[in-house]
Amino acid sequence: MLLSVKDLKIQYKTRTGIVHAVDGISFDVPEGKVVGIVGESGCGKTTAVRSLLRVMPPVASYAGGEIKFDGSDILKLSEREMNDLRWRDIAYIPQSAMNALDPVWRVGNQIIEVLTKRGGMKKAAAKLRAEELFAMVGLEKKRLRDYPHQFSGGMRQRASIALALALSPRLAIADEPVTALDVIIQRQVLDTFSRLQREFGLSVVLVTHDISVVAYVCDYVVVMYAGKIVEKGPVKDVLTSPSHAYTIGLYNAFPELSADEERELSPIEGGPPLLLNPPEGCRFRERCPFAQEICKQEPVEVQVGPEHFSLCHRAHEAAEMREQARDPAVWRGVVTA
Amino acid sequence: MPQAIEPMGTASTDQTAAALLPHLATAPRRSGLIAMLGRAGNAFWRVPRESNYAKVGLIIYLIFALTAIFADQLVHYEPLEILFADNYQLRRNLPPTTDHWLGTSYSGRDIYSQLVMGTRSALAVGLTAAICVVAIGTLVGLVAGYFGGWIDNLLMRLADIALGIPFLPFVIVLASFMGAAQSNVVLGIALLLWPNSARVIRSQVMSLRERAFIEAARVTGAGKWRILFVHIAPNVLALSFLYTSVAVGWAILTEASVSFLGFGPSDTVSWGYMLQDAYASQALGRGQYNWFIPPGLCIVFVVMAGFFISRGYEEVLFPKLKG
Amino acid sequence: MSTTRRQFLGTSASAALIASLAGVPKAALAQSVSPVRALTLYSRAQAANPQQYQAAELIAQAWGDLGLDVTVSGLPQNQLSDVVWYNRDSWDVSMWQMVGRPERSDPDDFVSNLFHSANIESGYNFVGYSNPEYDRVAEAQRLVVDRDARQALIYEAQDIVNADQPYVFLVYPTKSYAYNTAVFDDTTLVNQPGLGIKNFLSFIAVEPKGDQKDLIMNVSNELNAINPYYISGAGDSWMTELIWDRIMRIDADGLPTPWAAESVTWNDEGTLATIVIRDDLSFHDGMPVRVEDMIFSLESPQRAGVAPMYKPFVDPIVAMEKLDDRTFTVELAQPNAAFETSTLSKVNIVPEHIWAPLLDALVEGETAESVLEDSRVGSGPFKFDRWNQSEVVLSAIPDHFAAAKVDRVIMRVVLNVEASLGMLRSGELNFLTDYTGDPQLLKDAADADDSIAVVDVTDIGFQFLGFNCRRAPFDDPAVRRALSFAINRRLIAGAAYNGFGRPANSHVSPALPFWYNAATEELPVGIDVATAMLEDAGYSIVDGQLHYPAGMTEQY
Amino acid sequence: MHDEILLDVKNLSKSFILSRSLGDVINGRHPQVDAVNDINFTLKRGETIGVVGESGCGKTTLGRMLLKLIEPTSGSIDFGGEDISTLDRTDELAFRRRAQLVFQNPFDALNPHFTIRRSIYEPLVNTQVPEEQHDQLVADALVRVQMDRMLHLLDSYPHQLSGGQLQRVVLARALVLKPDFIVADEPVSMLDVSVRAGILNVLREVRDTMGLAAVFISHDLALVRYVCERTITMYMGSVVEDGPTKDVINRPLHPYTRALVQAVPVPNVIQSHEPLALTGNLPDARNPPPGCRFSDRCPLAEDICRQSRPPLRTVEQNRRVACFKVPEMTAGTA
Amino acid sequence: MKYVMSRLLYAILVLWIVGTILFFMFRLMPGSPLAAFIDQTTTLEQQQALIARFGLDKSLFQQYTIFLQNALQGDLGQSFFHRRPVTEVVMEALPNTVILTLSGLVVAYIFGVLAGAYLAWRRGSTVEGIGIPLALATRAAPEFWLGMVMLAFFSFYLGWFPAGGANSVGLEYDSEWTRIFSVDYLHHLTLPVLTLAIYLQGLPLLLMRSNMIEILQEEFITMSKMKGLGSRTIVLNHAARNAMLPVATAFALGIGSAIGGNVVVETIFSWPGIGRLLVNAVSASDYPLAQGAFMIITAVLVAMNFVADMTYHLLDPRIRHAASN
Repeated sequence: MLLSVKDLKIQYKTRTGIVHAVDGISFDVPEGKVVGIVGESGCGKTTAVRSLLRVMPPVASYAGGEIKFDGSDILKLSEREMNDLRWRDIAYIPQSAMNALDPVWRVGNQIIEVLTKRGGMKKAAAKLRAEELFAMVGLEKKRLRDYPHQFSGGMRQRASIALALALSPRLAIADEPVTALDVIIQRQVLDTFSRLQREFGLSVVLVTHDISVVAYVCDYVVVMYAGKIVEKGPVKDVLTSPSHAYTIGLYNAFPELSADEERELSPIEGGPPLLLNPPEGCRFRERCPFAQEICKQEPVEVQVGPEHFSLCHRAHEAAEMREQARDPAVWRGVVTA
Repeated sequence: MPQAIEPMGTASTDQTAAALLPHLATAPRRSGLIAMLGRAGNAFWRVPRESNYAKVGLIIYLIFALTAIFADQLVHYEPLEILFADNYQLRRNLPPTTDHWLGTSYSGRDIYSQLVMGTRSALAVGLTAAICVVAIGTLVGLVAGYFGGWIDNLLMRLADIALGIPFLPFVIVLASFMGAAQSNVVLGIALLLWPNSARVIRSQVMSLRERAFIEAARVTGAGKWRILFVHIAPNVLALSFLYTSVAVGWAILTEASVSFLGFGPSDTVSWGYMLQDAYASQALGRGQYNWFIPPGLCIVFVVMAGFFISRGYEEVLFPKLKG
Repeated sequence: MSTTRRQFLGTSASAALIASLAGVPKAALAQSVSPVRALTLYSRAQAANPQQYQAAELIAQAWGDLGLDVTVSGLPQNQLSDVVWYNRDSWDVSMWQMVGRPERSDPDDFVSNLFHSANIESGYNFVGYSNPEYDRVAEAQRLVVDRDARQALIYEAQDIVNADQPYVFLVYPTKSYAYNTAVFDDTTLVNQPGLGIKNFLSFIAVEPKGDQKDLIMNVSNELNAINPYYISGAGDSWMTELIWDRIMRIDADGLPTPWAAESVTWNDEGTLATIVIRDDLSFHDGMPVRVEDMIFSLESPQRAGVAPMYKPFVDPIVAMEKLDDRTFTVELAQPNAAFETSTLSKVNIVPEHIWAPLLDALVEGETAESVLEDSRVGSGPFKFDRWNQSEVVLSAIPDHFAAAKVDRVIMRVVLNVEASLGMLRSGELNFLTDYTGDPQLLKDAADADDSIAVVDVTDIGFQFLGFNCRRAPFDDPAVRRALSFAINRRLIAGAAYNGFGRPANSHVSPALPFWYNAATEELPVGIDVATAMLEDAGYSIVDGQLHYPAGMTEQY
Repeated sequence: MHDEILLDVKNLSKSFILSRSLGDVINGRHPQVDAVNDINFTLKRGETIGVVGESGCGKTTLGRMLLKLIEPTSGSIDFGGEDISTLDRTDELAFRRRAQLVFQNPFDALNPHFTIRRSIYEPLVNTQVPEEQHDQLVADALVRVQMDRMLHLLDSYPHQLSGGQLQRVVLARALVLKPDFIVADEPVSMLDVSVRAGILNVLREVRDTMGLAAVFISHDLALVRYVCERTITMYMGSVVEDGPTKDVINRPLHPYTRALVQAVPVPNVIQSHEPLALTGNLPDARNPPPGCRFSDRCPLAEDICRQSRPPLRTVEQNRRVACFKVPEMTAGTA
Repeated sequence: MKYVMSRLLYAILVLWIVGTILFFMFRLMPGSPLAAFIDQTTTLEQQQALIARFGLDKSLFQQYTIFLQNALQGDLGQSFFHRRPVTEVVMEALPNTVILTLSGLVVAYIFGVLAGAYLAWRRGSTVEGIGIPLALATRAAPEFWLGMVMLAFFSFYLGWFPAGGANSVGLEYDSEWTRIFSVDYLHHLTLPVLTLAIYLQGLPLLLMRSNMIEILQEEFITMSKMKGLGSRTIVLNHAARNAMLPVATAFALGIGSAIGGNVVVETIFSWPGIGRLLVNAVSASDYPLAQGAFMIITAVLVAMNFVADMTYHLLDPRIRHAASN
């Protein structure tokens, strides 16, 4: 296992109290595989993946757990060792490359900076390498001389991918890499990304809120809700037989181009709970049409298939729930608050 | 011309809607303006609670305001009265005593009384000038930012011109042209300082203008003046307030500088006047720190209080805004 | 006319007395008399002249006790001139000053000009004082060549002014000068009446003790020109005096004595002077000083529009004639007692070869005042070296007949009075020639530092308050006297001038001891005296406000 | 549903003039961008049209023009038989009452200084609806957007609400005037997936119950399919395809529409993805390719495509397309 | 480019308008314009002659057109007081002012930028708790008062520095350059520069600090951390470089506004600069000179506003490209 996260907890100190943004998550990333992390905004997925690089806002802190990368615990490394590991082993592809690239540096120079400062290359060699990288992601080399604002959104994401691949890392963390893009561009970037992932044998943690992106590029999926992992497993298993009410709900809320025309979409009413003071028991309970008395107790992870786990008290009834969930009426009127 | 809209809904929805009616009728429906003022008031009081800067600034202002209000009770002498000893000698250059807390000036005047009375003119000049500056700035910013086009062009070129005029020299020339009066200093400040707030408010308005809720107002039929003053203006009020608190400082500094250079009125005691008097009367050489340090410190405190307040409000209300 | 006035005043005064005896309440009386309007007392702005402003405030306070409502208004110089000097009819009372200049060491300038009725329209008599008796005396003293006879006339002029009080004289300022005793031998300094140690004679006589052979003095104003045809301010005239010689110069006793001339002799009528010039004089460019240069110097200002400032000085001349290479005559229309002081000691001797072409080249409307003549060639004991914005440097001419003992004279512009004092202390200045600050501080500095010596001198000029004698109630000498007597001059001297001024009551300063009439000093002073005088003149103070005698009303 | 034409768009164009660079001045160029280029279509009462295309294709500009928020450069828009460009203030108010907008970003669409209540009442005040009707109309609107159980939110301020709640408020505000027509500009793109469906369902319901005509702007065909009967595809300011949604999605005629359909990701691992039959990026709008604007990315492009612009032609009943290559394609797939 | 031209055009327009406003203001000032140098003894005819000489007998409009024509040729008239061409008088004072302002600004900005960056780095520390109020206090302190305190202490009390002027008495220099680069000049320059710098450093300090803090929170800085770049590289190459942009602009703007604001510092320290010239000219009603000095200050201000604009455009690629598009 290249990366193995165990019971990771991250807290935010705020004016009003401590927020448990990430509350004991565990997942693995096998060599050469793409693991998708899906969830609504604010569920802690970005915090979780940024913590893999030990880059967090000042108010955030680790509150437990371990992050094993290639056998060593990232949380125990010195800053120097960590810096050595960063980008050489774990690279990052940001959501908005517009903000992630230094606006006053030419894009090429930002790639060269990494190659020289971190990769120990000579400037001339770095330049050639940058051109190579640009070619790989489908950008013209003359674009190296441009500033980030001169790029279109798709080009910027491509540049970010080039930047991430500069030192041939083993793991890439991609945080919503195509969210801001139009469908066609999104698809093109994803295609490029997948191709390079395979070529490099890269392991990837890909954060997204879009199940279809997961379906398109991931091998494994981790579903997060309110700071916890509610379901995880191979993409095929999770998407064909979702075993947590939340996953089922997400699936039913998602409009599909090819699905049965008259099928009514079902929203999950309400919003995720405030992490400052989350409800006891299952955190999805208040929005869940299948919630029962037992759900007020803390759920435990249940294995529902090979490598497939669910954090639902009623995981064993998943097939039934999936059936019932097809009726939009089930989803209506859950929330009264 | 009010125009009625035909209700048209399905029977079932009508029923539910009818059930809502009493809730709508009984729910508190504060008039927009009061609600808005209430909200602005909340923000006003919220900031000092959240920011120490604002708190300190407001306390300093409060102290000076109280001093100005009760100045008559606080002073022992007329600030411009020339004081004599029994032997017809001036009570000049006295060190601080119980009778003259800060001593007396070269011309035999009580420095403490001048300092206290100076608070009045400082606040008067500061506040009137700041209000003029920000009122002009806000109005220009609103109009230029919202209407754009040639109006914007015209107003911004005016702003360029105003910014192209050296500020202090202009106020000096104006004071000597229109006569040495604090009102002329205020006029000079108002004429030249508005572009700063106008520019910021304009850009704020321009970004607000592109905001969806302004488009929403348009698409729901609001007229342009209504959009400008009901929808946009409240959003820049806090910014105006911010500029007011800074402008108070600039105005006081400017008045002091003008007075110091001898272009201020000689019949109104202000801190700048005191410093000018001290400088011209060689207080520096005489080492009369009791004379020229206190007025300077007062200026520093009042101006700094303005900076503190604006800083506090900026921190709390516009964390992203750059100074 | 004055008789009728006095009778009239007498009647109204007795009317008031009768009324009060009859038990008529004063308020009832007030109905028949009208109050004196509120007055504005003009002064220089406090910043520009704090002493004057303060004196004005003290006066306003004192007059308040007489029932006058007086506001002090401090104005910048130009605005004050505008109100008082150029619009002579519209003001009531104003502070003013007359400054001492070397040529004023003859009393003629003040005696003839200040109060002569011919000057009411646009001349020096801006207060509009008119007294035929005074005019007669003022004219007469000019024509009397005999000094004692002239002295009697000058005394009489002072008595008339003292009686009529067109001005409230306040003080003859005491000027303080300081120098560095470590640098200069103080026995060599010349103290001239009215001018003190800062004078031409001092500058050439003072002997340096050690290596510092530069005389470094200060001036507190910017200079605008150093031009022999122009007087712009105090500072540049000190320089012109050193660069350009004059036919005569004022000696230490205050009286003119031949300088560039070997002799100046007059005919018996006092209308023709024969002047023999020295033979050892040359201009700084090496050209000798000829009789022609002298005549040119006296004649050229007479030309229309050449030197407006010098024209009055040379106006008395009707003819000049060169007798030989060293002798020429100057003829006056009538005897002129002040001619030596204000003309022969005043007019700069300029090189004709430089200035004649320049004057010929003047175009219509231009004067010599505006000609920038950079070489500034004169024949004086110092020649001009350079002038940048902050200092003027002159260097001594060793072979001048009155060669200076110092090598250079440097005049430094120091606008800040505190800085000038600091520079004196630090030795950057060794001759404090222009000190406008607190004299006490200078004294303290001298006490603290052995090498600083201070010399005080009473000025020829004086500080005063002018009444606009054209306007009621100041057209009434009784009112002027009363208001004047209400002012305690000792208080003013002490409080406004910090004790550095001598109480004044005449337009001839005690700095000119021969001409000064000491009898004028006896003045009754006090609010009681003033109140009594006003009531005698028929005025009344009702409810704290001064009222005119019955029947008189304001026309303003 | 209805046959009456509500909206008739004729030759509608909008170009934005850009500031000139020095090069432009020297070459005498007046750079401009044709955001919308000669668009014609009609909208029947109660009909919902989806407008799809990538960002920058002009769909937002089109929507704003339909609501008289942007003045067209040329062409006309008739609404209920009247040209909306010539409305006076009274008529404009009447038009505003009938045509409303639902915004993309609910976090930005409400005045932060207004309470929710005030925002919902605001259109009634602005368009001078008699006051006695206000409560009734608001009640109706609240019911329609299923906010009748969230009355306590009325006195909150926007920052206190979640995105889904805000978008319902925005919908309520648009519906409170009981308009005949709304433009919904990407109404769910800023929302979390879990709440999107709620908004889409409201839109579907008001379409059905109020007989509302709508233009639904989106880049996501899946959403359009869920709400709209008819779909228009736009590319660089022009309509390239127009037809019933079902047909357009199942059998796209224009190669660009086809790429769009292919690009829509599927939340489904079973269904395989077709490779994308398209290359390159969007060309610079200031220098569009000559001929067919899509020619430089089109896998089918031939010389003619690069030389002249294909007109929008009716090729089947209810279907129009702007492509020279279409007849062959229809022959192939029909 | 078009932008540059239009800014330039506006700059000229501003100068023209300022000139016009000034012209009329000075002409309409109360008090005889000639009072400053007409001695009280001058006769009415002499006054008339002077009035004619300065063209004051012509109609306002004629005077105005003459003024404009001359101004276009760089002739700002004759100073009443100095009786020399205004341009000459002003140009003599200008180098002193420019040197004072530039030195003050450079000192202030070097200090301010470093201190600002340091405070940003030490965010939340005690240093910051003291540093920021102190910076605000120096900005709130009137320049002339700072100068007074400096004078009282360093000059009058300690006697370390001269009390005023630009050069010691009687020294002669071969050229303006040797004068300016003399130790003596530096000695005189120190206190005014220090005063100016203390007053001016607050702006760059606060600006730098807030920019740095904002930039340090930017995603691209986080990215740099993720790249494993050293904190020095991050702060210097990325944060500081971005944060400097507005500071550089402020510097150029500062030259303009400080030259106008130097009036008081120059007065306090008797610095023979253009500000003091202006104050003296205004007090003396020497309006050709006051007008000239004002115009020159305006020209500098407008030019610096222009430079500031350009700097920003040159330094920030985002704006650079936006402008050319």
